[in-house]
Amino acid sequence: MNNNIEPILTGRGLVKRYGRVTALDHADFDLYPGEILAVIGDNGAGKSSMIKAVSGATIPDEGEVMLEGKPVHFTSPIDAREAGIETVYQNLALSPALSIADNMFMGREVRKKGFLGKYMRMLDRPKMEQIARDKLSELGLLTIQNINQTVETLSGGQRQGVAVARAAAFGSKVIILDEPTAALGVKESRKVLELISDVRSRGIPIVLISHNMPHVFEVADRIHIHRLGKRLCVINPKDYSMSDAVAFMTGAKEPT
Amino acid sequence: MNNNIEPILTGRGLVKRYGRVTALDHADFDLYPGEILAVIGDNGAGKSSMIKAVSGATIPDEGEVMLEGKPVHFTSPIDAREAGIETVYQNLALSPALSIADNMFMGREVRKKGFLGKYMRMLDRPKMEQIARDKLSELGLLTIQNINQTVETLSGGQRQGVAVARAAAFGSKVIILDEPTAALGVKESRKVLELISDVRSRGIPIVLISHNMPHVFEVADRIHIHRLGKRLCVINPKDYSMSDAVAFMTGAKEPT
Amino acid sequence: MSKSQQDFESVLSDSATDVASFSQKKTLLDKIQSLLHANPALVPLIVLMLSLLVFGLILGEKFFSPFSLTLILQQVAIVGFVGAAQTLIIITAGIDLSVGAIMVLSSVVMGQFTFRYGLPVEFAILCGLGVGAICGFINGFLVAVVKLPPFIVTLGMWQIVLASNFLYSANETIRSQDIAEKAAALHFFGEKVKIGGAVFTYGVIFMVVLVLVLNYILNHTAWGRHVYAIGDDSDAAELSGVQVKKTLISVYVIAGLICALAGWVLIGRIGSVSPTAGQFANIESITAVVIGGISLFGGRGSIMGMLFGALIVGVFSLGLRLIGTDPQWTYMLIGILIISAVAIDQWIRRVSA
Amino acid sequence: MSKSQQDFESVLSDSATDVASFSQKKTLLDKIQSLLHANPALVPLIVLMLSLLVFGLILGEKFFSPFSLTLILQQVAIVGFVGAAQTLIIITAGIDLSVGAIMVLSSVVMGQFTFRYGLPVEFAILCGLGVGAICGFINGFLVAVVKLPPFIVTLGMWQIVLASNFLYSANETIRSQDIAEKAAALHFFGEKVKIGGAVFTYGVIFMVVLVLVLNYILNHTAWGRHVYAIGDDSDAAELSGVQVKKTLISVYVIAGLICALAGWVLIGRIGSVSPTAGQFANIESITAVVIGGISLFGGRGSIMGMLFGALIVGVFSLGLRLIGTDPQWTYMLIGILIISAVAIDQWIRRVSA
Amino acid sequence: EGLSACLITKTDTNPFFVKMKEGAEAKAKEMGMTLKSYAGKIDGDSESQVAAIETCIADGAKGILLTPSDTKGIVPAVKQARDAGLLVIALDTPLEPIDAADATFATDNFRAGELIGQWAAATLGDKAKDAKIAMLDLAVSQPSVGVLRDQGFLKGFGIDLGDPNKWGDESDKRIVGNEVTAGNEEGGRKAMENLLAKDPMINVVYTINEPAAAGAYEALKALDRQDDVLIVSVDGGCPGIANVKDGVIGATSQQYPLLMASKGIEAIAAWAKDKTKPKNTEGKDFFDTGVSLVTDKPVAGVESINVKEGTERCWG
Ligand SMILES: Nc1ncnc2c1ncn2[C@@H]1O[C@H](COP(=O)(O)OP(=O)(O)OP(=O)(O)O)[C@@H](O)[C@H]1O
Ligand SMILES: Nc1ncnc2c1ncn2[C@@H]1O[C@H](COP(=O)(O)OP(=O)(O)OP(=O)(O)O)[C@@H](O)[C@H]1O
Ligand SMILES: O[C@@H]1[C@H](O)[C@H](O)CO[C@H]1O
Ligand SMILES: [Mg+2]
Ligand SMILES: [Mg+2]
Repeated sequence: MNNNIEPILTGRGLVKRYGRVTALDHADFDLYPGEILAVIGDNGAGKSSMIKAVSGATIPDEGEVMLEGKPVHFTSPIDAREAGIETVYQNLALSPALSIADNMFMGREVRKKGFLGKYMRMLDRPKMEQIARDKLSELGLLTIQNINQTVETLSGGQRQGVAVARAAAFGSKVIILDEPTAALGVKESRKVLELISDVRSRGIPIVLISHNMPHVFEVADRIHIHRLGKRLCVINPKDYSMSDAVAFMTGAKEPT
Repeated sequence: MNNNIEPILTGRGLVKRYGRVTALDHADFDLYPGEILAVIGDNGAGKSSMIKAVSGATIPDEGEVMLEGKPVHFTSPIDAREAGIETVYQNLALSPALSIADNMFMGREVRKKGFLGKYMRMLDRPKMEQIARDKLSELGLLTIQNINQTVETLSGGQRQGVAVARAAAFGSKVIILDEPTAALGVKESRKVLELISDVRSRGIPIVLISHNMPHVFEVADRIHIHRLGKRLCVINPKDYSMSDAVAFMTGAKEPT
Repeated sequence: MSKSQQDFESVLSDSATDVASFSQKKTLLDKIQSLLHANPALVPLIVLMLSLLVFGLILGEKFFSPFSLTLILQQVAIVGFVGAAQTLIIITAGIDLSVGAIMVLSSVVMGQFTFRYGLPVEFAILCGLGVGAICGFINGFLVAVVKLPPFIVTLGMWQIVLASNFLYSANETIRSQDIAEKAAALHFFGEKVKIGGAVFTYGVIFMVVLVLVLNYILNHTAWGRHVYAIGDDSDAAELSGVQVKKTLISVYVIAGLICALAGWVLIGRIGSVSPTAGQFANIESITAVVIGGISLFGGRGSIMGMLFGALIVGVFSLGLRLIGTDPQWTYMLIGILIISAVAIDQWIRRVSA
Repeated sequence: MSKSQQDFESVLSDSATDVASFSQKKTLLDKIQSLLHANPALVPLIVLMLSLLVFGLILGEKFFSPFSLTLILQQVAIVGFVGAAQTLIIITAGIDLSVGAIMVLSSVVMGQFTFRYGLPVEFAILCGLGVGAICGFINGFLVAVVKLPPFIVTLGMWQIVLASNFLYSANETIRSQDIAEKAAALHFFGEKVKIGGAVFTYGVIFMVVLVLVLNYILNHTAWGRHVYAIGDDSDAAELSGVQVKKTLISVYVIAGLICALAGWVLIGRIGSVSPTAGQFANIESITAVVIGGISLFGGRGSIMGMLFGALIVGVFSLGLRLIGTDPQWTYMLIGILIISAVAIDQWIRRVSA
Repeated sequence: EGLSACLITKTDTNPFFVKMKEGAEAKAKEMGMTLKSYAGKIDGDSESQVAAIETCIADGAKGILLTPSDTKGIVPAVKQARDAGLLVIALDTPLEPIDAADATFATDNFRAGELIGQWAAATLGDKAKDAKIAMLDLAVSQPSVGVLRDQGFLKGFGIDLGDPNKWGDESDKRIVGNEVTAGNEEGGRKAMENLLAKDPMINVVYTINEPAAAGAYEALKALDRQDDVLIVSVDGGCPGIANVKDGVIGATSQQYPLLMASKGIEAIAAWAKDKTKPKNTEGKDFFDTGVSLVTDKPVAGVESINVKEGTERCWG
């Protein structure tokens, strides 16, 4: 879509090596405002590595990341978050022994007003719990009985929901989801897809990594095809079939 | 299928509680010779718990497991393996720091012939490596350069392949696969589905847990629908549509 | 933007919303189990009360006197301090074998800076605290930045700091009387408040206050939650926005500082500055932490538990001494207590809240 | 059985088969790194050679004599034994703080059974070995079956076994002269083979043989591979068919047995049976393991590395003693060595083989 | 001319041994010898001492001065050294048997205890018969120094010893209890506290050495009992004598580690020259380096020196 407007998040010539493996080999990346960009590719193609490089979870060996046209140098996920980029990593990144509320506000805790908050740095638990409850019920994904339940007591699907809800609640500029439905059932996957559409309708662009072609073709505005550590091409799902996409990403066909 | 012949693996009234959660609530289970039985259900429905109970990975609180009509009491996965049941668990169960060959033969190592093997209990490394190589190339799933590579150096898809190959290589009576394609790409998933058909054509029945309805309807002979800790119904994919299956498993419709 | 969803999903709008059933029957044991699960410091508290009771019954007034009971507090004060430092580290899934060495080196620095170089005692104390913080920083740097396992880092630092201590102090003890005369501030934590037969030293009072403050910080501030999150899963914490390196280093620095404070308190307790003190502080503090129900895997447990754990050991030690058993029986009992404590803890964990 | 696959998959038959590219440029450093990665015992071996060389250059003949070099072996024999036990446990991702206590209790049992009860010395030795195995079994049972953390189990057992040792022995040393006279078998491992100036005790020879045998077992038998697999990921090992409980218990029992053997060797080395011996065996064995490049997280490392690690410490200790430095400098150096060893190890690990 | 000797102490952290080492070094320098010093990690660490003896043999030393941690256990290593032609002299703590060493230069530890026992009994006078005595010993392993001083004290005080080879088996009601201190301040304080909890009316405290005495004093001070309790000790280190002066310790038996060390060095030099071995003190099976009771409150019938004199002769 809109090729005449500026991309919001850009990666250029990203390189990342792990020992002798080159996970990213001069990869490029562009996300435009308001769009859902799907990223697809074989296992080990380097999708997660790219996402980590643009969200500060790893520092690329080479290459440049730009947010709204300005170069940024994230050295931790916190930097990226502060810049408005929220990521749900493939491995979730929740602390099992902490409560749902604690997890949702990790790193951006809300303090009490006045003396207690300012000098005693006391957390405003009731407020955080209230917000967490609102966000989760807004999401409709969860039938969680107690917001103070520890995450380890949740099922895989529920955990996934908490992670997605956290990103949706706090992402102001970009939301990145790395295989958010991989372990989910049919019903739960559907909820996540609905959530993605919701978020996009709030005007926030989303990056969705997925191996599920029907899902990708259902929600994506553009599809970034990753192969052997780099961006092979970007296609419009209206112009190409799933077969084409799969053929490109597996090397069965060359994009023209 | 064949309702007049005896099931090969049966579970009756299986109960498993974790603290206050009842993961299995008097679940039943039947696998018939030569068939592919798909098990579907929401996240947390108790599919993995059931599989663990019939394969010795957990001991059910109540209920009975029968293999070829005879009650069995597996107290560890080893018991089940010795009885010919191979399982690929949802969390893979490979040892990252050990080699592919070591992993494939874990717990059933081959010893050298003669004195060295008998009294020195020396492993026959070359032989195990040879077999592992054969199995993996038979599978065609892997382009592994070195059979002595450690598993931690493999991508997620490659690891999945090793686990499936191990089960396929050694399963003599039953092979159970718990979401073998969840993290796999399109190409890799296809390889696994092909492998499943291959194995079945050797006459070995397979249990396949999956959230991917098209896959399930493609390969399954019967579909076991699990809901709220028990078997809700078993359907024949030829008689029902995917919509029906999804409606049953999510509680949108009652099976008749 | 509803493009075609796969058709089998159309039925989802009717799907049920009930969740997996929970079995309702709860035996008394189940209830106890979940109560204890929710309050990790409760078990050590109960054990503490029981042991007080038992020794009280056996020994009567000799044990159940204000004097004896506050004596236990005094004997436990140092372990309480060092145990507080140890707790912070263990909650991050670390372990600190160098706590005792840091404590002693700090106390030696406080003493020698005053007596060898004639510096003002307040400044010498600050230097001692600084040395503790620096040792903590080195530990923290090696753990958080170089990413070495805490066990090994602190095993190495233990030897290094202890050797520095002996080399620097030249094994000289500074006498209590000289301190009282020229540098009374070093004895500050030895000052006492008497209420009837009960004797509270400032060291004891300060130790209890420190534990309460840390308890507040760990539970009611963002930093505290981050410390738990790091111990729980440090990669997850990093990805969800915790500044893992900074927080970890701060934990080790604070722990070093607390050990240095313990060094100051130590001077108050033994009167003199002795480079040979505190040899078992690492094992004793780990013991208190473990008996207090804090998980060595990190992320779980309450610092109050550590205090109760230290007190349990104190009660047993004094109680058994008063009964007059061979001190070896005390060690054996503490060994059994350690194993039982985790066994009980393990049982409690088995509940899903 | 090809029912309809989703149509977009039809193209897969043409898909490429190449794998992710590997960057080909390899610096010399990269090569060294991967060489060391493939041979975990190489680093400690190199450090050992270098330290021998350096001390040889400084001290000349005094150090580089057959007598001195074999003396190092003798001084390292006990640590080598206990370190072998420690290695087995650490490879399973455990740790054993009770090794020294088990060693001493076993030696005391061997001595007291002979002298106090007048049992035949061979039988007493068997009893001593039995006691070691039983202690190991208790550790193993608590770790494998009750599923308590090894650190805590062995921390508790350390205290329990040591206290039993003192209570049972009544702190009595059995004198060397008495042993030589009435129970010479207890001195078996102290017997010497002299070749020129070189002095090998049976204990030294046996220690080297034990390490070689264990090295074989760990690398070339199924049991050995299972031990590594358990340390790597014990849940995975269980699910892939390793009898985790049995194997773990067997590891602890064998470790206990080796410690008991070490107790026998200890009698040969120090001549007498002393209940206060071996106080530092746990720390020293862990140090040897760590310097030997064995991961405290389990699953990685070679028992040969442990032997080199122990020898490195032995070389440094003797070398520095011969130079006449203050012993505290030795401790400091060992501390630095420990931290450096893991730092190097960490660097080597960073390569993907 | 290139003669070398070894000094092996129990630890290198106890001031007693630190001073002993300084004395030996000074004497060695004076005589043109090189001295290398070794020590155990803690009191009771015999293996380090064995390793040190072996090092001395490898080093070609002429002789070894040893304060053994494990008096019976180390005998084989000593024998090995003597077989290799080294002169081995036990300092401070005799080996068991005492003739396992070529010579022993030590305080008569039993006598040291006896002096403070007699002084305490005489100071209490009539009250001695219902004294309440705390015994602060060294270690549960009952090393010979500790037993000798403890039993000497009890004998001097007029208490029946039971087996004189071990402490703790006495039945006299005046003894409140025995506690161990590891010979340092921390242990001294805790041991004293435990005994005070047992019986707050304790009025005589025997301590194994002066650091333990200093710790005990702190415990008494916490109860404001410091002025009505008699503390006696052994050592005569300068901080200890200062404590006698300050009234912390009532009396202490002073020993002379520097003398032990310098005599030892001289003996090794003599041995290296012409294989002469040192002689024992008349009527004793060791060379007695002497002991003096130091107190400013002398009592009739017990010979003592005052603090001033004690300070002149103190060692660190
Ligand atoms: N931390 C790491 N250490 C070593 N190698 C890594 C690491 N992370 C990724 N790799 C390697 O980099 C390559 C790309 O991995 P990446 O996870 O980015 O792939 P992906 O496209 O996300 O695959 P998938 O679809 O399986 O998630 C793989 O070969 C992988 O093994
Ligand atoms: N080890 C365990 N401890 C506590 N609860 C558990 C454990 N294993 C499973 N459960 C709980 O049992 C229920 C059933 O889990 P199970 O893993 O069998 O579901 P599933 O059908 O396999 O789900 P999914 O599709 O997400 O894999 C869940 O509520 C889960 O949280
Ligand atoms: O004689 C010495 C000193 O008294 C020292 O204080 C403790 O150890 C003893 O051996
Ligand atoms: Mg990925
Ligand atoms: Mg499952």
